[in-house]
Amino acid sequence: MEVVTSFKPLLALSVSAIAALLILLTGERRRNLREGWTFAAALVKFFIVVSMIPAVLDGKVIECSLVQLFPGVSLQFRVDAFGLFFATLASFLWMATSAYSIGYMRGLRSHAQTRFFFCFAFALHGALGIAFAGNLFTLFIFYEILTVSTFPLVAHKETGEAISGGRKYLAYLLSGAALVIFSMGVTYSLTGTLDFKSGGFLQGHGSDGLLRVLFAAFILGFGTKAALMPLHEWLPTAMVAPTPVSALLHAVAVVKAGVFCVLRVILYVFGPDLLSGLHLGIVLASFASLTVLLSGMLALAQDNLKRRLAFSTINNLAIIILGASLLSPSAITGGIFHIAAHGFMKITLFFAAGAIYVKTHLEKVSELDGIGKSMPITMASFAVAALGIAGIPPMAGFISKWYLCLGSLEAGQIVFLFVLLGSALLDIAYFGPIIYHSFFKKPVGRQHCGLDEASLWMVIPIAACAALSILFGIFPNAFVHFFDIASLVAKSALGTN
Amino acid sequence: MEFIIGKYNYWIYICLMMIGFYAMIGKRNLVKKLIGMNIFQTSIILFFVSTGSKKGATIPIVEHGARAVEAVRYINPLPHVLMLTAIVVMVSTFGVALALLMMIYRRYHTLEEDEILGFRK
Amino acid sequence: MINPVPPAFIFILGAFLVPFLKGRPKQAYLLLLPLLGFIDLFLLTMGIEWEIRFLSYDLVLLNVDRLSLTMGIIFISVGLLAILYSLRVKENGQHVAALLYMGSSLGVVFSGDYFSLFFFWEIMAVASAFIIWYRKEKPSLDAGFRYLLMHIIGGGALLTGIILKVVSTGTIAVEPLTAGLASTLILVGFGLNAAFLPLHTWLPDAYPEATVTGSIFLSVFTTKTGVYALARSFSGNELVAYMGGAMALFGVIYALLQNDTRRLISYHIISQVGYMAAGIGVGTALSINGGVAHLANNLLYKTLLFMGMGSVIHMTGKRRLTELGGLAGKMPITCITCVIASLSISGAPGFNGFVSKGMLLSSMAESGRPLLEWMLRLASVGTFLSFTKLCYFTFFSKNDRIQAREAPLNMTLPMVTIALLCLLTGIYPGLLFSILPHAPAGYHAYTPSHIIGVLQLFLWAGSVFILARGAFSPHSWIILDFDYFYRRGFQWVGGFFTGPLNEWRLRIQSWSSSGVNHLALLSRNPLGLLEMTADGKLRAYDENFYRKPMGLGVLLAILLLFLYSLIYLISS
Amino acid sequence: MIWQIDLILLAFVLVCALASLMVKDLLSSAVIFGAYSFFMCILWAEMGAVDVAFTEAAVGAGVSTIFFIVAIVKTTRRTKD
Amino acid sequence: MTSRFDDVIIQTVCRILIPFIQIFGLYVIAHGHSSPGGGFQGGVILGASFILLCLSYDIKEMKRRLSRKRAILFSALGVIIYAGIGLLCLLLDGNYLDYGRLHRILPVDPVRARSMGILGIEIGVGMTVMAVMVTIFIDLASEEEKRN
Amino acid sequence: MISSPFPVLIIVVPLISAFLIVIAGLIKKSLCYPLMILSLSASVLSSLAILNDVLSHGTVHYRLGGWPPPWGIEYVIDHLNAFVALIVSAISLLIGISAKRMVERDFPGKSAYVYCLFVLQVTGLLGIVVTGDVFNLYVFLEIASIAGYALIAIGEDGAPFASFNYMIYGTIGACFYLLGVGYLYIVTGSLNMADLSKLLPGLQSSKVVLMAFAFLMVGIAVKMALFPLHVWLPDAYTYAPSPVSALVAPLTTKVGAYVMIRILLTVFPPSFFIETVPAALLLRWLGGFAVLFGCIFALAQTDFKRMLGYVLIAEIGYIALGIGFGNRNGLTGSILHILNDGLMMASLFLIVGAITYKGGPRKMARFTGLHGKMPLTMAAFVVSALSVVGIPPTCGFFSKWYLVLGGIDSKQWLFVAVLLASSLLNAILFFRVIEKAYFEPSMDEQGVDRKALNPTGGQQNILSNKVKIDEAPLTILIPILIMAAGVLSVGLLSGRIVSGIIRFAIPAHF
Amino acid sequence: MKLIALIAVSLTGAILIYGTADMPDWGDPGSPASLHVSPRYIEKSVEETQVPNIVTSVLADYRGYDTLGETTVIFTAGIACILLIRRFGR
Repeated sequence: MEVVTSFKPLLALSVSAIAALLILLTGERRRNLREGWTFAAALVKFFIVVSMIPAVLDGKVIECSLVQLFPGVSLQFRVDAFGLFFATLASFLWMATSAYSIGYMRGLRSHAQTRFFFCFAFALHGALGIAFAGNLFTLFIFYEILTVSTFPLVAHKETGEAISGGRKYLAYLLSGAALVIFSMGVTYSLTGTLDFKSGGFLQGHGSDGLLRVLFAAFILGFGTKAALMPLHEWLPTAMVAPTPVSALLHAVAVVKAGVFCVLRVILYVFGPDLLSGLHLGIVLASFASLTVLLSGMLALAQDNLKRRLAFSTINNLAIIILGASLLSPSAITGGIFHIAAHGFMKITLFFAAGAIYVKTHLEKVSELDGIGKSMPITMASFAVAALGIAGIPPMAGFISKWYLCLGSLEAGQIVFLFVLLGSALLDIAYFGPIIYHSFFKKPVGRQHCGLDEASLWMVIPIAACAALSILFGIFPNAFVHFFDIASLVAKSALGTN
Repeated sequence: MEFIIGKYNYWIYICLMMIGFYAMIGKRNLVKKLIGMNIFQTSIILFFVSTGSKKGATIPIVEHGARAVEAVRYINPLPHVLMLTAIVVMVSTFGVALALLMMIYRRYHTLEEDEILGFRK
Repeated sequence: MINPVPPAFIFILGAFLVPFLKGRPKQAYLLLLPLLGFIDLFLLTMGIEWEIRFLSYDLVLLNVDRLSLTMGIIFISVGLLAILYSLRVKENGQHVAALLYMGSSLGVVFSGDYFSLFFFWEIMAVASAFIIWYRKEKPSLDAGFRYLLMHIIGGGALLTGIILKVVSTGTIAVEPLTAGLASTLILVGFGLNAAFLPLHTWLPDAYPEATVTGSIFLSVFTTKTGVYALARSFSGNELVAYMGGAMALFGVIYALLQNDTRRLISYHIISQVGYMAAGIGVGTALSINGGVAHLANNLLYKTLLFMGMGSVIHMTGKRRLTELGGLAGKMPITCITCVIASLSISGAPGFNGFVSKGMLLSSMAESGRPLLEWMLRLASVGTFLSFTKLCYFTFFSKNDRIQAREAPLNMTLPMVTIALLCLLTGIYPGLLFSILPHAPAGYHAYTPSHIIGVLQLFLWAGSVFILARGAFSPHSWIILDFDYFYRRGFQWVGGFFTGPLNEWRLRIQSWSSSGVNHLALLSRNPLGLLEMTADGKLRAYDENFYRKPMGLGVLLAILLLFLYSLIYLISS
Repeated sequence: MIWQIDLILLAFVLVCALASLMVKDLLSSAVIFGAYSFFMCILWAEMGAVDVAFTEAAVGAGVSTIFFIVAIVKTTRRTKD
Repeated sequence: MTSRFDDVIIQTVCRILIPFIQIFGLYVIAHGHSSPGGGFQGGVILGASFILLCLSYDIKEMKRRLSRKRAILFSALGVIIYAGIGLLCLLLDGNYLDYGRLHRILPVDPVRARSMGILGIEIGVGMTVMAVMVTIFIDLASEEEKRN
Repeated sequence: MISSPFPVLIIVVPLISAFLIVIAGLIKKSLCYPLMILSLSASVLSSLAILNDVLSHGTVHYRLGGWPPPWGIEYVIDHLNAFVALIVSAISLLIGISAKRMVERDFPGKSAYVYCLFVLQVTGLLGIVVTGDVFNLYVFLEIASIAGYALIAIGEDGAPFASFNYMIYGTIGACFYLLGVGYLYIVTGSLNMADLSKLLPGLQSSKVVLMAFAFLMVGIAVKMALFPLHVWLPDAYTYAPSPVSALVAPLTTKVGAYVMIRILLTVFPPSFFIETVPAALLLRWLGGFAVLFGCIFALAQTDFKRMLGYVLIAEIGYIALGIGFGNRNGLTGSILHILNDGLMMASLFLIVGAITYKGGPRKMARFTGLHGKMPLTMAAFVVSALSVVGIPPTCGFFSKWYLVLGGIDSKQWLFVAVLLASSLLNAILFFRVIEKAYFEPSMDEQGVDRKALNPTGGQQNILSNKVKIDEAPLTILIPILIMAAGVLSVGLLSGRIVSGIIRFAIPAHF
Repeated sequence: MKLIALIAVSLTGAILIYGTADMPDWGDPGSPASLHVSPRYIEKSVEETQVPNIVTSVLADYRGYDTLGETTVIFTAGIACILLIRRFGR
């Protein structure tokens, strides 16, 4: 594998950090400039990230090593296919989110917007750092940056509920981080390195029992962020955050970062061979499937729209993990692709929920009857995304579902295929009523006076994301080669090329 | 017997030290505590000086005009030097402690620890 | 030279333009699309085209052979009529959904691999669900939801089957399947669309709930694609054959019991699909021809029936037989076309149903399946009976309370057209034979024995109806179908999810929250536990409480010294 | 260095130490503590540590006793133990 | 000790004694080389002489002789002398406090220079100790009586 | 033997300037502050020079008075020394810079003396660090302590009593140390660390050595406020004036920790405390308890400064824990934590100082809305707090990381768990404060429209009868910011620090 | 408290006394302390510093740095007392 040294990863990272500082310095008085920073940074970042795609598709790895942190581990950015995949997604969606959040925050006349945008940019910094991290330690650094910078976002409303939501968020994530430190320590003391390696580097170190415990610790640690089932509690609670934050939390940065980390651990730390040797893949897959089903069922019961979306997120994250833990090429491809697919679709859903909130201050599913009339574009996008989540073609969700199912058979585990299908069914079951109620049910006690869409700042990102989730379903390799990258990852992780 | 004669000096130092300690623990009066602290410090000096002593040797001042100076003939001067320093430190601490006591008295009008603690409550 | 595109694209892409048009141009545009489709069809050449590389698969979007071409022609032509019929509908969404629906079924028809087949299959399911929902009433919303769920389940089965097949054989090309888990699952998937027996419930549940125009589209595409898919993959499958027989009978029996006009027709769809399935299941050239011919015919007269009933509902607002009657005078065109359709479906000589049923029956006989043959014949009797019932109670029985006028031109025009087509194909079966997948090797529809047999049946059945008219008179019963169990199941499961399961979640959540809260409380003053007063309340932290006399610290120091020395002296 | 004298002096030292702690008047306590220092000083002189003894005489028995007394006069003589 | 001991005998005795005590103190400092004593002991004795002055007269008398400022100055100067000699050695290419190096500026041999250096620092120590003793005493003694 | 004079300049320059400050104070008060800053900068520069020497040439020896080692006093500066010396001098320079406004406002007439004692305190600490002689160490320990007692006692209301308390403990600690030295002297006859380390391996079974070890350990434990001998710490540091607590709190304890490492690693053979006597075990347990105890007590506090005091106890626990693990990673963590904790704690204490300087609250409940009033200070606070919690890339994380590694290497799972749990407790501690400061509107603004809450500060003219709190003066703010930046950059550079300095500070066979 | 103090003190005293067992006897000329470093002071003091009082020579020269520290301690104490007790500006 060819290694290219370049400062691009660093550049991409620093863009958002610099933007954050500029935002802070610009402050409340020059709002347009402040938001301009956000947007410009998002654009610049995206183009830097995209500019790395050709090289990575050629099988090269872009590296940028900064300082050595301790023997064998340095602050290193290493853009491989997987990292680039996540980075592309994150930076892409940041553009959408930044446009959207401008509309949202202004629409609600929110307080402390500077803090909001600052933390937002910083969270993206963290997410990209996670994506580009060349070793577990660097990854963890940015993981924590992400955690901390998201806390003010969750608690943004400054109400009691928001603050306690933020507390819960921190409590869960920091506990998880503690476990990660532990497992990272064990890994380091076993191997003396933390550099990611396709196919893992733990093979041949430590006893089976220790490795199993280690794996459990890793998964529990990163799993908190990925909201794996017994550790998911923070996520619905964190729904008190403003919607762009929820979108960020669920679609782009935080939980995806958790999943990304879990996948890194599975594919690049333990490696498929070791995991299947220890029979751990199947265990994780079982846990993930349990999460998939339970969260789907629970989503059905939620009346708060954002909370329902939250459970849906839990569901989909578990699907991604399930895919990776099946350890077969198609499943991994599908799982990774689902990171992007779900990203686009879920962000659409959240955006739509936010747009509804901004316009009508409605948050409950049962109150949304007939809203499709007044906000047709928003709700159409919602419908597209919701169906995509259920894996209906031509949305991007279908591609991932297909490959995940294929993968579960390749792994010889037909049970998980049924889990996936069951989850698709559940998806329909909890999104379907929203769709048809919003479009076809007559509003009760409330007059919708014609077309009443949110501001263009919000509608355009919504529609764009919905359109993209269709586009990526039809052309999975459009623009940024999501699918190719995903399959490249699977190939290299499984060592088939 | 040999053991006792050989070590009793050390034992006395231990006794003094324990007396000092006892004062510091058991006495409520800050001045008494201070006295205890001083006894404790002097006991250490006693210990050091004891380590320097040498049977059959004389004080560490070289006789005038002595040619070949044999180490056996003079008491080990090093502990003395150390203890001079220690005494100075002791007296310095003591001075500061008295200053502190006066400040405390200025504030609480008592030097009884329990009264001060009660006052603070 | 214009290269043909997959017809599906015309409709699917075309659908997205609809919202931007208004009034007449829109109507023209809507009619233009099927015409374009026709042109496209005529440009098609046999063979595989439009093979595109998608991810790791070679997708065939245009697999043209006689069967698919037949289906394409049928679909587009019926689609054209249906569009014509629904031209007055104002809501863009409905048009979009209908066009998507049409397009995706055409996609299914022309796809040469399972991947794209499934792709279109799912779009079809969702689009059709929207058509149902567009009636915008509570029952239709719920029914549509159930419909969608059923199809997702079916789609899931299909997907599983396809993936199993892909994994085991490595190819995704559509081809006849043999036994095995994969084929079973695919069969279940197709069968659900084709309303195989225990899986048929969505059909009578949803179709009557759709909009008037919507149910026409519905009746055209979903089941027929199912049949088509069966023909592609399962021709000659015994199970399919006998399932077809059973469906034919079952549908008829339930149809007889219905009160709702469109529900009655819906059950008939099951029955008719049963015929086709039987034909395909038998798998000889004749039977397949018969099946496909029946499919085409069925489309015609079933569409016609839905249109007829649709205009009745449209004009009167009533849908139950018990509420209808005496419309023959008020809506003559509708009445006549409906009668023609009824005759066609019953297989009266001279109407198209006669031809295809004849082909089916004789193929059964030829291949030596008397049981099947008799099942179909029996179903045929039922069909006749039920349509007699329908026509009688809708048009001819007395009902003075009803007010109605004839339907508008855009509705009657297609009805008349289709009625004429029914007659045309009935009288000149060659027209039909020319588009069949297999060359019709010397089959003659109008053999005397066949005609006589049919007439005998009719006579017998007709007399039964006249004699026992009372027994056939419509009732507003609730008729138990498998449906009941599914709904109960759904209800129970849904109730479980929203009830106990969620309660558990809430309970767990409240535990965790209270845990966190307690921790937060405790974290404010963890020492409160030590200072808990007698009444069990946490006291506020008081630093003086912990300020012990300094002697204690000294004591600690000396004790530590003691301990250290003790441990060291002992351990060394 | 005669161990008998040594022992007697040590006994004196111990007694003085205890006495200065037991006396219920701080001023007397300070004076006794001065005596303690003085005996200590003699003890060291007896052990041959003349410099230390000199210093202790000047500091312990002298200046610091004066400090002590001054401080006690300026504050209080009262003590509970 | 603001109150006066109006005792003529004590005052007279002290007045006579104090110069002797001070001379003795200086002697102890200077003669530390060959007999017990040195800067520290001498300093304490010097300090004690001032304290005696205070005890026999009053604190103002003492402050007249050795004001607070001057005491502080002395104490600082004493240490500066000490540290300065060390620094001087450093400047003369030696190690810190390497008095042997002083022979470069003193007209003596290195060994003798050491002795001279020791004397120098003893003087410094004496100054500091004296001044500090006086300072502490002044501060302890000039504390106002209990207020309020 | 003439060698570079830097080792001694580290000490002597501030020492002499301390005297000069007093004289300057008599002549012209305004000279004192520049003098102090100059001398502290000089010692920073000298420490840098020394560190450079050590890095390029290995251990630096300096014979004071030119006498060879066992007889004269020798400065032996190896990597550990040089490192700690730089930390101490640099942090004290920063604190020194910030002290100006606070001292001159709170002690207008006494500023010269405060500066003098301040410099003496630093000198004492530096002296402890650079010396290679156990008795010389005691002398400087006392300089530092006495200066510390005095500086603490001039604080607020309860300060003299707290200081007296501290003095009793401090004296016990110092005397125990001295006794330990005496015990060592009686069996070896030497006071030089290098010499002792040559002599001691042969005497390991001697009861005297064991007793000496016990005395030393307890003595140092008192000085570094290791649980359960920390009793003096919270009161003393709470009541001390802000600049003093910012100086004393982070550095004294750290220097104590340094002494412990020095004694355990250099004076005694390292195998002694791990194998011969179960000192490592005791340290582990005490450290573990200290961590938990400190965190739990810190949680109970309402006063921010007092809370920091308890956090400090916990941090000492970390260091003890790291030493107690007795392996390379654990020790690396401990030594790195000396730096990190010094920075963090200095920064935090200084931040409290800045807040109280502006008349702000010390009770955490009244921190509401502070972020709007002192944005930069609070930003620095967040950085330092995150570092205490152990969030990368702040430096606090890295030392914790090494400690965890050490625990894992020695298979002490219980203590690894304690370490991890403590960082959670710390998170509760500090996020509580952050929440207050950032997410709750301040008391006097609660009635005011949210929009008026301007997060960038600057233009807040909310009507209030209270003291208007805004950003502290630059002399305070800049050191705070420098330290916050340090917290971040040290974190990122920790690899360099460990591989370039600390690696050599630990005996090779670990 | 006093009782506990007494017990603790006597226990510690006992163990300390036990700890003295390995010490060289009091006044033993052969103890390490007398043999290792100090002989040089005694033997070379006059020769190297021309100071007959060995204590002075060690104090002010061999270990002169300690004495500098000691003097600083004194100075510190002085300043401390001034700072603590003296009232300024009243």
